[in-house]
Amino acid sequence: MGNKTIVTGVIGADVHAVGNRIIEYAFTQAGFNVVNIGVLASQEEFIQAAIETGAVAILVSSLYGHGEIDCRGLREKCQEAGIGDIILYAGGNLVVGKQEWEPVKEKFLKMGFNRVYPPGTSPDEAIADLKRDLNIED
Amino acid sequence: MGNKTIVTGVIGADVHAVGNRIIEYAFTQAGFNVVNIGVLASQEEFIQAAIETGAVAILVSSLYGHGEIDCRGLREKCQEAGIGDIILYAGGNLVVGKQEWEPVKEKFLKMGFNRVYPPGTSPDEAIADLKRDLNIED
Amino acid sequence: MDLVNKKWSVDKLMSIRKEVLATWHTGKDVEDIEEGIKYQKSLPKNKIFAAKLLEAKEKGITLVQPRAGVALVNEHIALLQYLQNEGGADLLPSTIDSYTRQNRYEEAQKGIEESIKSGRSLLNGFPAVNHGLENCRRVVESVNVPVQVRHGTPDARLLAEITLAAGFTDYEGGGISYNIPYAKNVSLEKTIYDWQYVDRLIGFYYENGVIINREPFGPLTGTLVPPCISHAVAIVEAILAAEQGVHYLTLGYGQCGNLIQDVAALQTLQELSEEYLQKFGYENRHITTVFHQWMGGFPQDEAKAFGVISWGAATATLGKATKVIVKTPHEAMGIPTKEANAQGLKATKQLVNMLKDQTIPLSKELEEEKEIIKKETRAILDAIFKIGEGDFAKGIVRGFEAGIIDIPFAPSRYNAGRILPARDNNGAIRLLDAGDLPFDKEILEYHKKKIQERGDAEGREPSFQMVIDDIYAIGKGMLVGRPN
Amino acid sequence: MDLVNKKWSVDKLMSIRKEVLATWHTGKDVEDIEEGIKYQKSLPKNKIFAAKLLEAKEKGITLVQPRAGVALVNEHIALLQYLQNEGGADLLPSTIDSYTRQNRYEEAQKGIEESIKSGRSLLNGFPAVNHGLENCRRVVESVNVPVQVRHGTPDARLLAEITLAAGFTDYEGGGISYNIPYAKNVSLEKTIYDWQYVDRLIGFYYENGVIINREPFGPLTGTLVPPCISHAVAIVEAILAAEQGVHYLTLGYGQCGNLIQDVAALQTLQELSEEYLQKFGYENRHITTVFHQWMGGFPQDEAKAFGVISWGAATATLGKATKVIVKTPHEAMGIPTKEANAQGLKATKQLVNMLKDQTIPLSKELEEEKEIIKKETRAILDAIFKIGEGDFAKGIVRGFEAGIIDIPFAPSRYNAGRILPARDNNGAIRLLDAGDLPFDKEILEYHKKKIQERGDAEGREPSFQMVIDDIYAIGKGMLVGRPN
Repeated sequence: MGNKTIVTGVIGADVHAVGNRIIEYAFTQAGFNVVNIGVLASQEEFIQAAIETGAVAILVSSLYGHGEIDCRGLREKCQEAGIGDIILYAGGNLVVGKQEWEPVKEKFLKMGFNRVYPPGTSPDEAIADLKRDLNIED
Repeated sequence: MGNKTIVTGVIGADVHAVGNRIIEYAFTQAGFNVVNIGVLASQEEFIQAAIETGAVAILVSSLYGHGEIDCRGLREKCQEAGIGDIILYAGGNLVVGKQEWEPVKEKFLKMGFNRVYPPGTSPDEAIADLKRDLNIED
Repeated sequence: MDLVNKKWSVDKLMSIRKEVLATWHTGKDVEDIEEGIKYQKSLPKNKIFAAKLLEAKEKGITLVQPRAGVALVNEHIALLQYLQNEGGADLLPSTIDSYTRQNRYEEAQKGIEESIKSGRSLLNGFPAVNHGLENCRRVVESVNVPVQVRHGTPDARLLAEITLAAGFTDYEGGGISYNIPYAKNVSLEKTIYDWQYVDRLIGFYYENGVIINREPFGPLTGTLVPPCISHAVAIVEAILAAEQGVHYLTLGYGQCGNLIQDVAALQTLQELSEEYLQKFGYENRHITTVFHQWMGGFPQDEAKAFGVISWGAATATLGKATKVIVKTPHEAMGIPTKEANAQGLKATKQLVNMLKDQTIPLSKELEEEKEIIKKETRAILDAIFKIGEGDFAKGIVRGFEAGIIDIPFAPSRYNAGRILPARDNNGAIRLLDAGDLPFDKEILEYHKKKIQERGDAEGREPSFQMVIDDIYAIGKGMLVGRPN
Repeated sequence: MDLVNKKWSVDKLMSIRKEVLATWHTGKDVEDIEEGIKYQKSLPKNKIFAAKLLEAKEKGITLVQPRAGVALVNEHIALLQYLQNEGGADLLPSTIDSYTRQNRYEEAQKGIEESIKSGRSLLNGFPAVNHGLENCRRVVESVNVPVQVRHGTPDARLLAEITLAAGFTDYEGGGISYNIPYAKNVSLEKTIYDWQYVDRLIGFYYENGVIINREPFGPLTGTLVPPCISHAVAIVEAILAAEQGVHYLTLGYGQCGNLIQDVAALQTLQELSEEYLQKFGYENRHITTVFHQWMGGFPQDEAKAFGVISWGAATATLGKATKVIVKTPHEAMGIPTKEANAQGLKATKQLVNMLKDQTIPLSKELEEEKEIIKKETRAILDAIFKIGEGDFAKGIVRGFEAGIIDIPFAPSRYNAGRILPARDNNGAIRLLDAGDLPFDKEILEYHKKKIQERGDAEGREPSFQMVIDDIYAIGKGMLVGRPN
């Protein structure tokens, strides 16, 4: 049984706390050690928390539509900070207004995220994916 | 105290009975002898009822917007039937759709109606007018 | 004719049937009644109105149904598909045009031809008789939910023959509810007799394994109708239908606007109808209810109209109506566009979904309201039974003559028109003048007290002015017409 | 700072006042507080918020109020006039932009300049501080109804100084309700202290004959907030305000969606707040209530949005809220056009008028709901009082630390975030996990039973999945998130 510490938070100038609480609760219930840095979190705060706690994954939420701008460069900053291989997930209302999902997903994968989730995804799905990515058995 | 018999009805292919019942009740309460020929009434039915009962006034209602067509020629028909001097009132939604009231009123006065009432008029107003036109004291 | 509430023989049905089918040329396509029965039996369960209604009743949910009909078949199908797919209608109608309602098929034909020429519907509904069997079947086959015939036809026999053979599984109307509020000079004997035909036809289908649901028209004149009046008419029509072999009935009620009275009315409609059908020996009958959103005048403004529609949707759901008939934000302007029709459905559906887990709990006030509606309705029904010497068909004809059943503001000269309804201080509909309704002193005192309470609150003596004010109130967005 | 719930001296107010007015240049225009008082006294009665609210409360009617604010003065005035004349708003707001809420007046200034250049509002509200005294007076003078400041500002002292001197007669917010749901790192001591200033300022106006109404922000995070939580916060803020001399208060509650719970919440909010103000010696206080239409996610579809708006309007009216804050059919899309804003008002007004003569009668269920809300709220308030050693200011700070008051889904790190709300089988909000709320066994058992009922109905064990389902349910038009 490996390291199950993960960092989660809502990036940028976003104060939407509901989904953030759901993620914290669901991942904790699933056996993860969740470091929740809450809303209004900067890229630097995510990385610092991951380094301090030795986390294996960062889960970024964005609900207010500016996720693309807020997430850009996160993988590169992780590399500079020496945690270039950390697992990065993103999910929520990542772009302004209604858009096709596939191009949005492609954009975030290219930005270096390992997985990307559309609005309305159940935390269960991300939990199952993370367990798979970390080779954790149920 | 003179003759207080009046004929009322809804002219044309109109089945709106609510206002018709209100008029019958209100004029009866006010001491008139109301001959109500109901909905779906033709010009001929109005005139025949007036002759048969020796009525002093005919009150024509129209709620479905075709009042102008339905009422045209009523005064002339009354003259032909020998009751050319009978008092004629008209009221209701007399024309299709929203229109300025004054031109509508002028049109009906020119057609030989003694008084014309817009939608939403209280029966009290017509009762007071009719008493005045018939020189009836309260 | 000697009108009695007695089940027709199949011979009588079949003998009159020949005359009925001969009244328009499309009648000959349905001559073989077995073929219609066979077609009905081939329908999948999702097209069977009664099945969907009973499932909803069991689940405690409320289904939504629009009104809709246009002149041409393809356009009518497109309209229904839109209301199903975009509006989310659980049940669909085919609203029939006015010419067909008057059996004026020649004029309906002209309407069809002119609609083809002009490229828009010149009829205010779907002329099912003229289109005939195969076209009607195309309508049924083009959607995934049950379809009902909604009309207003005093003599609806040929229409029933064609639409039932075509796979419509619900039929609105009745000998009272499609006469007194819709006609002036047609006798009740005639319309009740003609509706015995329709009910017997549905009974015949039932005996051959086909379930057609029947729905008496609940709201009547739609203007200040006290629940006891519409309940009495609905239950008499249910009894007349049940006698002819109808087993599945949806009884209707039009929103009055006071929540407690509306919920009490929906609950008592279910309870009383079951009680009376059982009492008179009609076993194994299945009753569901339909709530009609506000049938009175509507605001011109669409936002305000949405408010009225939504309140009807909420009341239907809280009162656990099996289905709700939906108005549209264009109600004040006439026939709605398909978009406006779907909007009414969507607003309604939103509330039906949001409120499906809630009811109005029993309170002293709700109990009192239910009790008074039951007392009044029983008084009327029992008096009708008595005056008919034990026959509801004779009783309802004599009852209207005597004014012991009396529909406010009805155009028919077969209606006494002596009762006067007005709202009480909470907006519930009471009687300012009970006319010749067979009410005991206690009931009459109750109404008097309720109207007096309002008079006291308004500082005026109860009078006909209140009735006038209540009718005018609606145009001002109010329920109770208060003096200024 | 040593935070205590004790009325500030005028000297303390005036000494801090100098610093506050110096934080932006428009502060100097209101230095002469007597001039502001004189201006307030010159206002006609129809501009006085408290007077209009108390009149409505006495008549038993519900007033309607929109949210609205744009960057420039003339455009803001045109917007308010439109909502007054076309929408029929009884009360008007000036919703303040996000920069002003963060006291970032430089950025608000840029927003104003760019809005002038681009010809459209680039701010999401009205930057009242930047526009200053005279411009704010132009707003008040351009309409015929009272105007309230609505915002979300943790440090709202300068905003209060300018808008009150300018004739706004109602002020929303509070040291708890504008902190915990809106901020992450701002301490409660700081915001409560800053709001003591605002309340003391209003107290000073009162001592000089001017009535300013105060409205704590009721809905908090707007997501599954149990009534006891928002009631406890509202009553603590009312006590803190009353201590500083505030005499007129409107306490708020955000629609949960279950009619009985919402009506019980509105009634108990009035009853409990009067009880606690009296108990702690605040005499001659006047409490009215505000009901917020659905604060959760809205349907994208406008017809469905009208359904949600209308249900909020109906609930507010049946629950006898003094006023209702109105949503718009554009809610899901962001800031509404003025037309959409007026549409929300019109739909709401239609129902407020139609239902004004009705209430929800007392039933066993309503009584039970009221009792449980009262028990829970008293338990929280009494524990706060105790942990504060008899001081509500100290108590609320320590209470949040200890989790004996805990707001679900709040972003602030000063909030424990240990409770988990979920809907019961009828859609009422209960607690799946009561965290450290100071509830006795009886209350805890009640919640457990209610959640278990739902679990039984859904055939699953109560779990966090229910919370998730309830939050997702709203997007599907449902209130209770059922498993498929």
